Amino acid sequence: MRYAYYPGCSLTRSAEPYDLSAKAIAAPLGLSLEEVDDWNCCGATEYISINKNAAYALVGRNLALAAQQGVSKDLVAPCSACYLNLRKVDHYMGVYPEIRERTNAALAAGNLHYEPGAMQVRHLLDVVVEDVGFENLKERVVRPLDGLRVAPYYGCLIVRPQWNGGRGASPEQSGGGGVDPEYPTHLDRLLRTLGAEVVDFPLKTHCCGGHMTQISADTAYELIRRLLHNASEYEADLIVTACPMCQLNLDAYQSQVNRHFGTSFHLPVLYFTQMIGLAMGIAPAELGIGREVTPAREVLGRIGAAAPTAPEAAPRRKRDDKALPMPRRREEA
Amino acid sequence: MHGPSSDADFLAEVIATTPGAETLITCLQCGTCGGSCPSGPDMDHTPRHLFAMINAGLRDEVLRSNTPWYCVACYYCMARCPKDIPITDLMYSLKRMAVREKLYDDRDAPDWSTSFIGMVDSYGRSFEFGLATRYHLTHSPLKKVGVGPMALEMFSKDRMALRPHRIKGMNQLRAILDTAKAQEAV
Amino acid sequence: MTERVGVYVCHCGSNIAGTVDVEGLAQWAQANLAGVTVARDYKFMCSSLGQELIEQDIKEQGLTRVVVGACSPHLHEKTFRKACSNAGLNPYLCHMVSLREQVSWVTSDKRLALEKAKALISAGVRRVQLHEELEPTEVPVNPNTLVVGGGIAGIQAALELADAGYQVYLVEREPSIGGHMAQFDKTFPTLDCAACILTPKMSDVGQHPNINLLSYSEVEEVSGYVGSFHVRLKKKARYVKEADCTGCGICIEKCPKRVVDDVFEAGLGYRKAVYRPFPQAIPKFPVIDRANCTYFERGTCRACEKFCPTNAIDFEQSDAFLDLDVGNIILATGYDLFDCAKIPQYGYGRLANVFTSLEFERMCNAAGPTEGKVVLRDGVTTPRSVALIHCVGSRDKRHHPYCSAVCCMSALKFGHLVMEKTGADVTSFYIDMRPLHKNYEEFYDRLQQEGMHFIRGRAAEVTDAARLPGEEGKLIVQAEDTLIGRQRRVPVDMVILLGALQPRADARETALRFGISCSMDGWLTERHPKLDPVATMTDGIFIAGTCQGPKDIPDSVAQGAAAAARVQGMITTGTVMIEPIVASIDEARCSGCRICNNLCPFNAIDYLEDKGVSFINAALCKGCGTCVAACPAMAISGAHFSYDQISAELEGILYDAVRGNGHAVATPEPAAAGG
Amino acid sequence: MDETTFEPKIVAFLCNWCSYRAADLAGTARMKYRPNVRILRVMCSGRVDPTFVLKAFALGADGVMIAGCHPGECHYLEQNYKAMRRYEMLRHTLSAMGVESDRLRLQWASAAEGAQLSAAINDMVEKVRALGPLSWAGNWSENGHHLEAIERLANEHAEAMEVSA
Repeated sequence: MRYAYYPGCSLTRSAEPYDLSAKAIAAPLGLSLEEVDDWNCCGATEYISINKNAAYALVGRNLALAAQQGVSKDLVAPCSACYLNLRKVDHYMGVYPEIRERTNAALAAGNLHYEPGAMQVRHLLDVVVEDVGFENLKERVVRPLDGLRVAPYYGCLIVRPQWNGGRGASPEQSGGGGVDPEYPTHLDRLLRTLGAEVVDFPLKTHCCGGHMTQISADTAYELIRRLLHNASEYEADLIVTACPMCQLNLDAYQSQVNRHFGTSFHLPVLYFTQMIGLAMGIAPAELGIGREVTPAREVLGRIGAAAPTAPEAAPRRKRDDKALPMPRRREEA
Repeated sequence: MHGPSSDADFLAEVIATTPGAETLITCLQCGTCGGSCPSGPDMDHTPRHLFAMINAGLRDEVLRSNTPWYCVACYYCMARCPKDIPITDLMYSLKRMAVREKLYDDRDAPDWSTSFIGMVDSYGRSFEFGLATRYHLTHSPLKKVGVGPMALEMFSKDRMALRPHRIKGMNQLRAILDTAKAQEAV
Repeated sequence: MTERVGVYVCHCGSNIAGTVDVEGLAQWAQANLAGVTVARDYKFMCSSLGQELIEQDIKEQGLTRVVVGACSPHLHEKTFRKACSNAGLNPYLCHMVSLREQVSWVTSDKRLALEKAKALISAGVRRVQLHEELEPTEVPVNPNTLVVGGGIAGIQAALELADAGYQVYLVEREPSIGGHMAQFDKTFPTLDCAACILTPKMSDVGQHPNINLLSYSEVEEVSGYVGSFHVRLKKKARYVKEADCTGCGICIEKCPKRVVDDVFEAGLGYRKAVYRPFPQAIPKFPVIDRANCTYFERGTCRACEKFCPTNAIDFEQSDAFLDLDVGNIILATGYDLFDCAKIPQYGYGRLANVFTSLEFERMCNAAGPTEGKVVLRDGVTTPRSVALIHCVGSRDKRHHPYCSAVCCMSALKFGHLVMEKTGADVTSFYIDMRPLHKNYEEFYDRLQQEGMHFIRGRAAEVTDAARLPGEEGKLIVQAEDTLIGRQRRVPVDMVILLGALQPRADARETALRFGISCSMDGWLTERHPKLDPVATMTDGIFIAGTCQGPKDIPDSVAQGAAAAARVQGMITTGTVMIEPIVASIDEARCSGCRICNNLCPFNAIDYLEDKGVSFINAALCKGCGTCVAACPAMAISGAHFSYDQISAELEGILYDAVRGNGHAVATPEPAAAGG
Repeated sequence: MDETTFEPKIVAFLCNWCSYRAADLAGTARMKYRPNVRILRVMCSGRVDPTFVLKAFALGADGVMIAGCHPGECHYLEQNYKAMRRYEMLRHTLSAMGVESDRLRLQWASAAEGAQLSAAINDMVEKVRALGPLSWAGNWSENGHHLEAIERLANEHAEAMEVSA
């Protein structure tokens, strides 16, 4: 399957391993990611803070280019912030006529035009889950991640707000979008498919601090600490993410956080694409593994080794006659 | 707390500049936003409180509030608001209004955003190193001492570019952005 | 036209006069509308003086037709029709024009309002002159009543009627009556035990000579009309012969199959495959749950049969159908509890110690799964701290926009019970405290004095992710305390979610089956929100209890009694007038094409083979007029909505339209359309 | 009456059970809507004989609205489906006569939907205002003899009914 690919600024350098691993697994999984020619920055959370119309136009150019180059209707972004911005502008242009008109008026200055809905903006994780599917993925697994306890970390922007969810879950769960905005499970299921032991990570959709590392470090450090603390509470060996910003904050600032709080967390943070690559038997170097600031080598060494017996994540329940039945949980789609 | 600065049109103005914010007038004051906000403890007013202040027309106090600048854009408030108020977008609107009217006490956040935009406007891509230098050298470098090692790490792991990448269609992009900014001015 | 029409324009205080120049309108009508003998305006037409004004004119001015421009006919049509008949004029020669709901209340521009009012009045004047004298047909009212739903509202309604000496069929879909109230432990604000006040009423129902209790049964089909409805019931197979069963309960004892009881125990407890929802169940006969019975699954077991001392078990039993004739129907079908798992941030279904209000009711109930002990999901640990979360699914655009009305009081009740039974710390997270009725505010005050904590703020999330010291192993409720404008995290052992009351999952089908309407949400719609809360748009069908909207026990009981009183009124009157608004076929014109025959959903149209024409049974006709519009030969005429009457109304309503274009053309006439 | 702005005249046939009550609700809730719509009550949208619609246009109406209960919520169980079928047939016939499709509207409105009904009315008034006065005669003559049109209507009408039967 062909996809228009929008890597976004981070993946050109600070998150290059994400880009490398994505490309490394794409071919064997039958995905052809074709980069949008001459794409520009999505504006992150900054542009819209200063100038609304320009922020929409900035993203509009990328949508227009992708539509113009016509590789595919699907525009795939591996970066959650890019994904949100692309999707948001496409959505707002569709819903609010004045935004459609103003944005297209601006694009016209560059001889571009975008019809909302022309591109279907999707996150790379959604593409792997929905288009490749767990079955196909399972068949590609040659080196199951046995014995690895991973915390699936979704972050914010692939599940929220409502209109932003990927496909695959019931609208009621997400209030109209795709996946549950509070407790998604598709990354959990993906990692289980790879053979990893997945912890029921309560903070899976909590915030990594975003750009706060630059503006108010203390605020950011506390948010990062919460995640690291909770993940180690659940005795995870490493955290798996689908967002460059989450990876950067949790990985690169981990030592700062340890210094700041006098803690001693050592939790490598890898991208789900790297995990898939490993399970598919691709050489770690090809997946950019080793370029994380908090080294993962030692942890990855445990793959295949006997699984450490960890205490049950959920509060313990005595299995006797007195125990009350648990409510039926909604089936995982 | 109401003062001479009470501005009856403020609410309408905030709604007008925020897509889908008509629902703001139906705010229940339930505090789901304030309760969900990861950086809530650092805000001088919770989002809920800010909305009550907007409703009361406390323009000056609202635009001087640090609340929007502490928004991490996690969209939890928006996903949970029982009245479908686009809270995150409202925070962006308040930032823009504050910047336009130079009403903020702490310059860090606005300047960070402005530096970021500077990069995008001149290269079409963001450029972490340039950004870091441009921002941190002009800006409370002391705060960043601790970050030094981290930056080094990033270099050593080859995760920070030293030269920016300028996109081919820079002129096209400029034309687009200039037109859009002109719209804003109107 | 030789009719003498009287036009009466109501000021409705300033409701109409404030926007419409009522004097001007009356004068204009008098001066410009053909047939108008007298036109007046008056402050309140619906007042006795206003009505007398009409009666007087009819007598003195010899009026033969009356047009009243006032509020919606749905409010006062009856009033003015009565005024006419008082003065000896056939009530159907009176026509109402809605100047309030359709003009003054919805129009700001006074000039345009007057224009519109003129058009509506002129339409009325033209139409009314073609009205025919109609006589409502008087039909007898069958004194038997069907009550659907055996919750407290249905029980109350059934008992009121039965005690008054009338025969009642009480239909309940579950094996026992009692409804939600039977699941509760205590009732607010008096805290008397639900069972203690409910079970006596239940056994009254069971023993009452005038009540025919049909449990484990559902209404399949309803036909007929007010006074004589025909109802088809499905009596689901119990696999227990009620005639032989003594209700000793040995079968239940011996049944080896234990399953989670999702209905009565709200999923918190177990029951057997052959079961009785609770010990005081009425009727006492158990039911074999076919889906879970080992015998039905594998063809072996039959333990219940072996041990039954009276051989009452009958695996061969099958669903039975029952046909009833009743004069009136009371619907008391109740509510469902909101599915709390739809708000994932509260962790229901994931975090063991998050419970729903219904689960907690069962937990507090001495006859419940924990014998009334308040414990965590492990069944043994007593909580030291409990959080109550209000508005779960209520006041939330994503789920139910409305307030569920009872949750605040339930929360206070729960708070009291928790503290009484465990001495635990209780904190309520509320948006607005709404203790609305008699002695409710006092109960709130009492709980404050008893030491319950209140945080004004909708809980943002419930998590087991400890962050601060003291949070380990707890559930943490995070919310903004809006009264101090700060985020708070409250670690507790147990969380109770006060889920919204929502319409029954099958409320729409119910409404359709009984020919009544329901709101967008699915609450059954009353005839008038204030003045006629238990009647529906369909004569002879009444609603009571939570099927009409969220309400507490006192309100449900009041509605049950009110509905019963309405039915008694119908029965004692003995007959009911049926609107003569029905269709009839002119045999001379009918070509026997039979197009109309299958158009009628009430099968009111038969084809008379001998005459070769179709015929309409007036008793079955509900007067929708679809066949009238469909007849290519214009042989069917609809009383009060005839082709000529509606055409005249059209001409009147467009009296001021520019016909330069249209009028040149002969307007389509019946003959032309005949083809 | 000032002629500066064209004020279209729209006739609305409302069913007694849902849409007429929606209009009542709009009134009770004081929801202001354009006064251009003049309401005529029928027991059911199924009563609306296509010839009424034609007649309304012939009498100078610029637009006609037919409003009934939502499908599946008809007080007469299913008669609004008949209304729907007739509406489809009418639209097609009217367009044959050169009457713009925006001039005829079928609107579902439950008794609880006062807001939706008044919104629909405002929307229709503006659409028809934009179209200007119905130049029936003009369109009519261009389309040959009106009697033919009416016969065609009557026949299709009958067929439609048979389909439904």
